[in-house]
Amino acid sequence: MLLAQILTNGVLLGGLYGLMALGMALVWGVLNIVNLAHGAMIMLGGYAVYFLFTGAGIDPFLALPIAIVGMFAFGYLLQRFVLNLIVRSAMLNTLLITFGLNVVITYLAQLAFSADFRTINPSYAGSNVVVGGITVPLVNLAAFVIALVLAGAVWLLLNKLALGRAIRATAQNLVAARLYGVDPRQLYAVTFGIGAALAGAAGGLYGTIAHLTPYIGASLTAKSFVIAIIGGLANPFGVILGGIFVGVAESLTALYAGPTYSDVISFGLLVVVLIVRPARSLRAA
Amino acid sequence: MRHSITVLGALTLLAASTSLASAEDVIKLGASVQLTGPQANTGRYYRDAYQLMVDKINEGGGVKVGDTSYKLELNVLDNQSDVNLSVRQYVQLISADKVNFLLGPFASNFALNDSSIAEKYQVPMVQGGGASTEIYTRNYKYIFGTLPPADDYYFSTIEMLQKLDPVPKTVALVAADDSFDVSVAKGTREHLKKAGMEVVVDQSFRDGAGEFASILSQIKSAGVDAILWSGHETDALNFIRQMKSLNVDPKSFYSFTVGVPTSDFRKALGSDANYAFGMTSWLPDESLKDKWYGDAAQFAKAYNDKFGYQPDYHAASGAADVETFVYAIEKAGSLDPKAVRDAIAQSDFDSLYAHIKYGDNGQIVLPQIVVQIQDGKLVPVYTDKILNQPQYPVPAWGKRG
Amino acid sequence: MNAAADTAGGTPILRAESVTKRFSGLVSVDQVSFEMRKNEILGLIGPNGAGKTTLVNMISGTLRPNEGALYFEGQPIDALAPYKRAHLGICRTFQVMKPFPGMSVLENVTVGALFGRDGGETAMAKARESARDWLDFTGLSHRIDARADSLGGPDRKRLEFAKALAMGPKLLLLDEVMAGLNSVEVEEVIELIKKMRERGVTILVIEHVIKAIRSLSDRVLVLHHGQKIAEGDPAAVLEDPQVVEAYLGRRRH
Amino acid sequence: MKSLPYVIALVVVVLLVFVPWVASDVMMQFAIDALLLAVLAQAWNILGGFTGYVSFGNSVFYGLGTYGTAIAMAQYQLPFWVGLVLGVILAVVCALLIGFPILRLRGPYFAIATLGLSAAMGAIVSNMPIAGSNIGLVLPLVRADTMFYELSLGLLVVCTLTVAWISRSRFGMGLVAIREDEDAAGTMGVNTTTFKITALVLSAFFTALAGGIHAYWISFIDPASAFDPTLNVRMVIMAVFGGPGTVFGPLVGSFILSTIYEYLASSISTAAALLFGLVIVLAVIFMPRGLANMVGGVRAHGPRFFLQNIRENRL
Repeated sequence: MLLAQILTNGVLLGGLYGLMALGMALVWGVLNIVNLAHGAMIMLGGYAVYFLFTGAGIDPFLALPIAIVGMFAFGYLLQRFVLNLIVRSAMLNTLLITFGLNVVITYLAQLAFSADFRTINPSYAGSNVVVGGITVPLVNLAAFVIALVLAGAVWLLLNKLALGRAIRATAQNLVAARLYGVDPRQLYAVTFGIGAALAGAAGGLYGTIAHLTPYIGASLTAKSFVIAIIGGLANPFGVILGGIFVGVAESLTALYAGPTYSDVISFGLLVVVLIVRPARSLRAA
Repeated sequence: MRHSITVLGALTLLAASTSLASAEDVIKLGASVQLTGPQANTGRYYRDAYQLMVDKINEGGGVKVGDTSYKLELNVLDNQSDVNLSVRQYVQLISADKVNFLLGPFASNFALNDSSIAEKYQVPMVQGGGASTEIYTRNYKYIFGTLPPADDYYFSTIEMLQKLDPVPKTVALVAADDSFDVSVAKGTREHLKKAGMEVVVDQSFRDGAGEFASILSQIKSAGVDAILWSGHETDALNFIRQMKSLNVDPKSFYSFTVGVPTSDFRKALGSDANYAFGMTSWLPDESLKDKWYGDAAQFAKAYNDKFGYQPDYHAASGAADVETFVYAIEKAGSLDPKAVRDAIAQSDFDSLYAHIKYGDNGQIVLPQIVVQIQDGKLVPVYTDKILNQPQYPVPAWGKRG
Repeated sequence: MNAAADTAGGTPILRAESVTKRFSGLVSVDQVSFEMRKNEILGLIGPNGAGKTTLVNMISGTLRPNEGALYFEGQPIDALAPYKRAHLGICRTFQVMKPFPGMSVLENVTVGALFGRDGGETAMAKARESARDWLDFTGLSHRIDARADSLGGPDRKRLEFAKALAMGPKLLLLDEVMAGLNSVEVEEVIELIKKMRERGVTILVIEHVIKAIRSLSDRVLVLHHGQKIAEGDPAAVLEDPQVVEAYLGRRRH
Repeated sequence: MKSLPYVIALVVVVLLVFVPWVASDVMMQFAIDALLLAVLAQAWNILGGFTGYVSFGNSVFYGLGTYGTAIAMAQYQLPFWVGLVLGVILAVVCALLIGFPILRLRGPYFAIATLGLSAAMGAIVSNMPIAGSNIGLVLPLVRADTMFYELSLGLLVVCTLTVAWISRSRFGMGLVAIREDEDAAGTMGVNTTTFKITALVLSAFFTALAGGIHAYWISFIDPASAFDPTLNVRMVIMAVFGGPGTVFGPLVGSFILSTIYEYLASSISTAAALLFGLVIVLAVIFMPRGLANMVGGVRAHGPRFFLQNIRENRL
């Protein structure tokens, strides 16, 4: 029973992890930008929902779409007017510039929101249902479902819409995008915007489950990075699956080896996965 | 390579800009505090408490050394929650800004590093931000502290539990893996053993991980009577939220080393904070008499009026650090670091924080006051006797109003 | 041709014994056996996807065969890493030209001289010297300081040759070096290959330009669907109906 | 003409040797920190700059150097130099052990694996009593900033000379060939495995020494500070800012960033982080190939160089 409970915890949490990583994987896969400010954007999304909830009294789950739109605009502008200036330079530069952006966003967030801890705490925040002896937190369940829905939406977008095909073509080849009659500058900005929007959604859900400070970004970036790698950059559901994998691995190590080892095990596992499956690049020749 | 010459130029500029001549009738206190970065939330208590206390003392005529009276001047730098930077800033405070004495940063690991600088330069540091025993076991002579030892944080709580009905028999001990919380856990284990309570779940977690579902599930399946938790505030926040969402109900009691006394914590959790036990070395109580503020309650009011948030023990401890210097300087009758250091060691006075008297190792010994959040209010329940009736046993999550 | 003289004696420089390579079920190279004699030019032809490049990859060591064995100067080489094969004197060009983009032309060729046969030249100065010589030889000395990725098509091929030659190869594997060149440039390359052979190098040429194969090769080997379907004198092989079928059959699409 | 930077460097080094006799304590404190950071950036450069393998695992070597010194000095009362040697041995052995498996990974896969190692190492050390577990180790306190300064300076000089040698050696050509195209390098006879591992070991060697010196100087270490991943990010940032794969780039890059950071932190204190972030953003936009490239570029093209960069790299 304990094991079942812990697996449930891991899977539910993993869904949210996957959503966090989804935006990063999309931006990375399509634009070849490893966005170190991704966690900071998750943080911004969290604050957006927080203020919509506490300030305007909008239910967090209704505030989520608003935050998504807002973060899309933010991401769009950031890519259009800043990141587009450097996208063709070395990949390390994307690390560098997004690191800088992370510092700037985090600082401005502290200025605007103060370092106070916040939680998005609607009346139903801690409620749960018990199914066959297993406690299922409702908000986590909702987050999990939303993660799946958004992953599905991204999948539909990429595979069924002309815009999505253009985005995928861009991932292969910049010139190809022009064949779809889309201005690549727009396309890049839209893609980054979608990445930011997904981060925003993840942030809003994260705030209802955990806590917000301007500084939560760094560790969330690291987590997203790992999951994006494990899940692969191509398929949205793969990323969610990667999140679940990490979530479950963390929960199980916390149970069997003690939580202090969870990093050792989850990263150790990751290293083993990477080495055993010496990825695509070795086939390049 | 031409650029390293520019660097040298910039360095000289830097050195020139930071070395200001010190005026004669001023005593400079210096501190490097977390004003930005992950620890800024608690760091601000120190900056604000130092400032408030210094202003008040200056209003009251400053510090008298022999016939001259000195004004206090405060120099607070922002270490951006970066330990290496804070070490450099303390060197800067001592050698370039020529401060006379040092106030501390927040957090044990900062205090551990920064106190080495105080010791190296033999400038007394009184700090109210680090409680880890390690700070005081190095035989340093120039470091004093106003937070009580980490090992004893749960002492009064366990004493209280034995007087309640029913007395908890099984306990889950959950502690972060940083030096402070490891000390707390170690001390708590011993106190529990003496009290005859059995630790059935003993888990440490990665500091800042924020993820407790596995531990909580274990606690739930072990069915413990009480949870004793030690860590940092954000983790405490997450722990409570996850307790609720996973329906984890210890039979009678759960308590946290941090968080419960701070207003920010109660604000973030709302009604979910109710029933949580915690501890503080200080409460804004009228019984704590003070030379400058009259008593702790008036200090708390002045603090809240000026900064817009409630002080907690961090702030009071910081204020007491400033007072320590004033008493010691006046007693030593000089600004000589060695003389003042010796006078600090002899400190024996009442402050808004507590009665200040340092042990041989430089650390103060204070009982922790057990507190509980009852209907959104912080209520002191126990020191060495019951102060207010605790809401005990704690009701299950499902049975709250 | 002096090929006949050399083929007469000694062990073959390269021998492939029933080499097979599969990619997730798909057979790319199927039971191919052949030999190369010292100093001959062997033309390797076949339609796209016939497994030519895979075969070259197995000889140069970037891929390992699933079955069969490869021998270089009588020694088995299948267990050797690519760099060790380079040290033995096996050297290749890539179908997609692969200069080191961030390096200058001279540096590119210097790498070849530094690491080629027998581990290459250890002294930087000497390696540079020999790199210059090879750039002269391939007619690229006017672009010596240019960044490799700034070169145009024909110059890139020259660079690729210079790199390969600087390694001091015994066996040179040329993977479609003429693709995308106009007929004048093709002529130049043919001359270059002939010059190399005069220096004692054994050469395997993968090529679609049949004219070039005809004028260069001592012998021709044809792959189709991974299998060897013909081998021998160029004129005879190129008229083999099976070859024409395979080749033209594909070409008609 | 080519030796000019080296002449200037020599003069600067000679001048720097005498800094402790004129500098204030604050400057010494800053200088030691900056020198050690420069060593870290330069050591990272050996692997990251030359082979293109972006390591986030150098903090592992730093931490091992730190702990080697601390364990020797705090637990066994051995002299400082023994500690340094112990730290170096630990780091080099670690580099050899992890090198074989993880250097088979390419690009981001390598980066993530190294990131994982540094996270894991911190957790492992926190559970080792000999390393002081989570609490850390306290080293004997000495007030010998001049010694620490000269040691750090010496280490930086040796490290930079090593990089200078690499940049003009067969070894270095092999490394760069690996960076530019690893498969092609292999078929051209570069023993890629040996070369990469040698680069990793060299990188580990210097990183561990810097860690050891820092440990004794700061006199207290714990897992969080020894295996700090942000330190690794800083190594990367400094090297990339200066110009990876060059001899002086990482050095100059780290000095300039350290100076800016320090200046901002001590003068305008609270907005320091903000400006630091902006500097990095602007630097990437206007000089994407690093400082080293900018120096040449501005000399050749004047201010147009910056616009040219934008034109080249924007969409």
